[in-house]
Amino acid sequence: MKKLKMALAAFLAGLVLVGCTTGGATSIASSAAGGTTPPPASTGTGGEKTVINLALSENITKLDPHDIFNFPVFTACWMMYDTLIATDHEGNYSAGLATEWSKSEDGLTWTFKLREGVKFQNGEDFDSADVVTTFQRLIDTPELTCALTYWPYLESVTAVDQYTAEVKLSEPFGPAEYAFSNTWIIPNEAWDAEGEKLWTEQKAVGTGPWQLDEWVDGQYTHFTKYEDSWDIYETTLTDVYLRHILEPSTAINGQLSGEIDAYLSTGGVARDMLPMYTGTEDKTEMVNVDVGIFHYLQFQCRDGSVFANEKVREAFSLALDRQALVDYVLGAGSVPNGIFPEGSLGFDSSVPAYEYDLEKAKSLLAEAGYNGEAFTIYTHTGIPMGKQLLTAIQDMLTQAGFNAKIEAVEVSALNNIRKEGTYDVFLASNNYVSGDPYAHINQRILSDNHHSNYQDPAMMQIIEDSNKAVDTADREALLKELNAKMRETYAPQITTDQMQACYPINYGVTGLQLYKDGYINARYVNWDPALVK
Amino acid sequence: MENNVLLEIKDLQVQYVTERGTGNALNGLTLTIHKGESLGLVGETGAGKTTAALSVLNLLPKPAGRIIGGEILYNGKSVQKMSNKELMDIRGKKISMIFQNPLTSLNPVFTIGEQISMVIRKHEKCTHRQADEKTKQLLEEVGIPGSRLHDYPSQFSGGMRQRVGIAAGIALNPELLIADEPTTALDVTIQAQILELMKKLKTQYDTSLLMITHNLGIISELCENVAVIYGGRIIEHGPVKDVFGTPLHPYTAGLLGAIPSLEGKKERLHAIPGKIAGATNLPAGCAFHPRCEMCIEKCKSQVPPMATVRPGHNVACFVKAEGK
Amino acid sequence: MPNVMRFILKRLGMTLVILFCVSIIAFGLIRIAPGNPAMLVLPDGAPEEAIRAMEVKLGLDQPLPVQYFRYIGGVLKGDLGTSIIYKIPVKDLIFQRLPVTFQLTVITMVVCLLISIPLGIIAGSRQGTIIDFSATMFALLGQSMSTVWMGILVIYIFSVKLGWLPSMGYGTWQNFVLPAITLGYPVAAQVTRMGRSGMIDVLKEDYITATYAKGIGKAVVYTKYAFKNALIPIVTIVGMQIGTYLAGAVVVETIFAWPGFGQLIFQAVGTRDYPLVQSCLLVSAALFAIVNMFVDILNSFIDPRITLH
Amino acid sequence: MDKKILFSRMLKSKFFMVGAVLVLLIVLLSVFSPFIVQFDPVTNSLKDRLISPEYFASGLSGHVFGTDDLGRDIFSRLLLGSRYSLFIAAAVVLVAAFIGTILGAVSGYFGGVTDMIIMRLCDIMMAIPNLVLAIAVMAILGPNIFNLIIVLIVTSWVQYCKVTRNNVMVVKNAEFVKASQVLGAKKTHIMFRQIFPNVTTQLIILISQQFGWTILTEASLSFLSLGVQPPTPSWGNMIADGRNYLITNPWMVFAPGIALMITVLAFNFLGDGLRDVLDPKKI
Repeated sequence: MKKLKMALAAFLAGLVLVGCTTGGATSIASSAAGGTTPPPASTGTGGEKTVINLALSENITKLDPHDIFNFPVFTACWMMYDTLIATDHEGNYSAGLATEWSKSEDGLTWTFKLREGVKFQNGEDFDSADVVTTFQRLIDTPELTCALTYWPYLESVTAVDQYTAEVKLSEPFGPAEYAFSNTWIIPNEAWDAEGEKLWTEQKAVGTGPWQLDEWVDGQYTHFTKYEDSWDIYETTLTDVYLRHILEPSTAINGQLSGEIDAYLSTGGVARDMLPMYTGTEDKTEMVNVDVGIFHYLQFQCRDGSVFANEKVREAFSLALDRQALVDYVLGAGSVPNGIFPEGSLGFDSSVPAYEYDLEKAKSLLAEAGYNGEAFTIYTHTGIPMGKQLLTAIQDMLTQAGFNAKIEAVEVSALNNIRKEGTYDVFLASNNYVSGDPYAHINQRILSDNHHSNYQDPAMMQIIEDSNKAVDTADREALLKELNAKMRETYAPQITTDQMQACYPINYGVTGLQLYKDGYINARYVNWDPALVK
Repeated sequence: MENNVLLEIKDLQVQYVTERGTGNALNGLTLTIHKGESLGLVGETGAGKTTAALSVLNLLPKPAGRIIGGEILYNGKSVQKMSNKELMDIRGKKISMIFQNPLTSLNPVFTIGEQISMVIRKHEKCTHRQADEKTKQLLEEVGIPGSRLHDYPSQFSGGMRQRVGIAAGIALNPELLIADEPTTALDVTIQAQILELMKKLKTQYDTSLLMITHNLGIISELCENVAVIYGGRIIEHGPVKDVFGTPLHPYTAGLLGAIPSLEGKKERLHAIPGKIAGATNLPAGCAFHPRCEMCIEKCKSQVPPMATVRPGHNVACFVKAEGK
Repeated sequence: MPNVMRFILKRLGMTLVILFCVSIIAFGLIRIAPGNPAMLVLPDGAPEEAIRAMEVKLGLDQPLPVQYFRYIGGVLKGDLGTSIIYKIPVKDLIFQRLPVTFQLTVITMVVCLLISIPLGIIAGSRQGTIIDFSATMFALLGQSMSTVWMGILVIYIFSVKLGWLPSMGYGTWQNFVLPAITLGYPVAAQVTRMGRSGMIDVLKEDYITATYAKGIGKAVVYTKYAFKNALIPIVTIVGMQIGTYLAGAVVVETIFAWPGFGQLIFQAVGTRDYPLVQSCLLVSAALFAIVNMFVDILNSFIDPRITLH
Repeated sequence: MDKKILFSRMLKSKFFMVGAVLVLLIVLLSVFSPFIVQFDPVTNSLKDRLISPEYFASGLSGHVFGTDDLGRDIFSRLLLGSRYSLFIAAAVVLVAAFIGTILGAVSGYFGGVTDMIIMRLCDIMMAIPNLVLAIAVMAILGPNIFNLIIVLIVTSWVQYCKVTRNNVMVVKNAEFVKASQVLGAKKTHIMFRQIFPNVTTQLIILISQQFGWTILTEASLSFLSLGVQPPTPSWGNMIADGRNYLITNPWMVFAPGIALMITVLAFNFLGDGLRDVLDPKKI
């Protein structure tokens, strides 16, 4: 028996050893290993609320403000960083770290007068050197998401004086203000000293009112108040937790039990889940926002493909009862009238919504000589409501006489399929940051990076023109033209819906900016006990 | 003699219920063991020897085996009616048992020392160390170095393991030692060693012995009296020299005839014709009658009672009892 | 005990060979999978030149053998690579996730063994009684419960209907309860069954009759003399399960939003984060091997007939 | 073994009887499901979504368990799902048992290098946790039923291999086999006529237990979107789809969950029963 005990002790000691060695490796590890990080109570002991918990529906993988953008990274960046130009995400721009800015006649040179007396969270002063560092990084590292998405023509950046900076472009660039409003400024001294360690070792600092305390992968991102921020505001809050909770029911249960103050799911909470909130009407408010998140279908238009024929594409579009998709699958939202959702640049209210006409679809199909050729509609598992939409769409298509199969694959697999152009149709979702469709139409239609093989020189010319249209009104007109063209040809994409997001937010939580492009800015989050019912 | 009866088995009936049917392992076994007596119980495989031994300690395998009639009295007290506590106090201390197969009767995951000392610790107030000391002595006594106390059964040969079994059996100097075929599973040479050991111990300890075996040689070496069992019943009982010298029951005679003798005249070996009576299909009347050369009509329907043929020598046979 | 040391060394040697094979399998598997990590670190719809440039940066343009030997060379030096997606060392990611899963596994195992071993032993020693029947039903039901269904059911009962326990997250002891129940019930069921049938078998043995014949009472026989024998298969199965859970609790971690190792592997496979997938599979195989080695050592202490070789 | 005893044991074993009857019932139900279902389990009618269950108020022509989020009849999907779940399990178990047994028999019978290679292969397979391996392989092959079957076979043949090998090793050294060898019987004869019948008992028990395991693993993979793809119903993806409706329409989860549980329970009963029935040690 003694030996058994010894053996058991040895076994347990072994286990503990494994646990310990895994425990103390890094700073992020130790906090996870300790297991002593309960979600802080939302209400402080003194009755005054100091900690706020906001649930987000996606993980972040790192906090580099110039790389990898998904919704939560934006939310996290807004907490701590600033851009030169601020935006309300509806096409209006205002002063950020730059108090004034101007562009040259040709639209190639942008000059910024910088805000003075701003301090980074590491104590560093903000000046033109930081602007140079930021844009130089984008020039030097063109594969960064920020550079790829917003800065095709970035040429140089110079410091004119301590508080004046100049950014030069190689081509006229219509959406320049939009691009500036999405480029966060990083501190030059810290960058020189730490480089990539700023993000890999969680040393990121910005100028915003909240500073990063800790990001625990898969769990939360914790911010504490930065009192010396130029943008400080009055609040009792001292800590903000962005909690990354992938399972909707999990997050909702968390809110019901008081662990979560607001559930800011990307695209809002699925309508079918809202009954879970029954009985909490006096505690939680359902905030509905018409967000510019939309689903679209892209056709394979290569010669020989079923969808090379415009009539088949039209029949496909006519067969979709989009109202039913909105009402029954999504539960809310609206039927779109093209590729630009309401609220985004290029939206044309004079264009009627997509039509639904089953009979017409059938006759068009017959005209087109479609003989039940089978095709597959792909989507990937990360598309919100993607599987449900496809299942419903498949059925609608069957009624019109299409022979559609559906497949939801991993995002990697879909990437491959799109790269090879081996799809017939795929369903994806998108949104336009700040309501500007620049990235979408350039990457997916003009560059055809998803290989639809749709060729229409006139359509492509419109896009190229719009890129160079420095005047916003001109751009808008061109985008409307593009929309009309796409509506006419049903190529290469049609949209199915525009989502209405529902964010359950507890009474008392204020200051959340729920943008129309689907992003959420919690930089000015606040707590007003007077609003609690 | 009457007042120093140690163990008395009266008309014991034991039944086994299995899916192949119900078997009567014991059908009215009656047996008496006196203090200091060493009794041999002899019979073929399946005659009910082990069942009898287990019944004495109330250790029949449950729920298959159960006593359906008769009585076992230890020092005049019914074993069946004893409480669990009383039974536990008797087992190992007053009556102990040596099992047939030393390969299966020692727990493979405990040291041999533990398996001996557990009986000491159970019945005597002593520390682990004292128990270990005593265990060492016992091991030495049965011919195993005391230093092997901490070894496991798998590290011993069959004969050595049986020595361990014996050591555990005699550990507390019991009043009655039941040895259930202690040598059957062993090689012939080892058998002799074990027998020597038992002989030595028997003279050293003043213990009553119930030696169960099918080996008549062992009985003639170790026992004063012998009982022959057949079909779950004693058919002949008496002093070893009487029973072996002038066997009365045809079965006993047959058994003896089946043993080749080195010293005796070269005669033909007699085999008993037919198969042993099984517990599930016990013949009516005398269980031996289908194999018996002297069978008369009465034997087929009536169970022959035990009859004393000469002092101390009893037999259950119509023919032999009348023939007297 | 030199015997044990020799065994450990030998076993570690064998583990290394297996790990080597696992590394090749992991390397090959994830590269056969359609998809390209370079595309996932770039914005959706990035131009092909950018993708190609990223491939060069990540070393994915190199021939496969070169990539493999680069990777394995790093592993031998203790460098598990850098995650393509997270851009931080894989080691840090694993060390961050593993303790989370580790806690859940250990707590689950301890609780479930505390329940299931006594239950199995009692059931086995009282064959045919109502306790036995209940324990058997408990066990059969547990082995029939899909983790998926079980997880959702306990959430429904304890979080939604009763509101007693949180249904998600990680941190306080309450967070452990539901995942532990979900994860532990099937194992508890299995252990109960093994304990029961082991006990039934052991109690039929001659040596148990011999123990009774020494005057030892039932209680001691069950809890000591027969127990140790019945324990051997349980230790083996528990070891297997610990090894499996350390890496494979993906479903439970998904249902309960538990930021563990299983989720990490699942995500890594999904994003084709080659170094992360490779190293996660290696680490889980290594853990499995180590746990099983402990189990074998433990079993050799329980049962001297088992020789370590 | 004596057929009569076998039969009487079957009748006496409650587990066996309950398991056999349930399994039979489930198989029959799924085979004849086309005659039972009243609704198209795949086509949706969005206007009829989330109808609450009518149970059997209007017999089978009502929505017995209601409809799901896309207006499909849950009961119909349940029955159709049973066909997929059972078919997958049956295919996986039979093929895996076939492969595993052959490899195990070869390994156990020939020993030596063959044995070493096969056993190392098993070690490697066992070193990677099943579900993780399945996830990785599913990512490569892409999710569909055929690939799902392959993945489950890949992860489960090892068990059969090990069991067969161990049994063959024991039987190989049995006297009756030695005797045949001495008498000059062919290796194939010894293998299939002498050794194989003696390991079937273990195999039958293992197969019936693995059946349950396969159904459960299929459910887990489908839950993770790596199994059966929509709109084809399987119990796993029905549970996955339904979990967000736990409060509004619990039957979306309960129906497949309970069906899954009962089915696996039935197979576990059968497995336990078979073990009792076929146990040679039992008196």
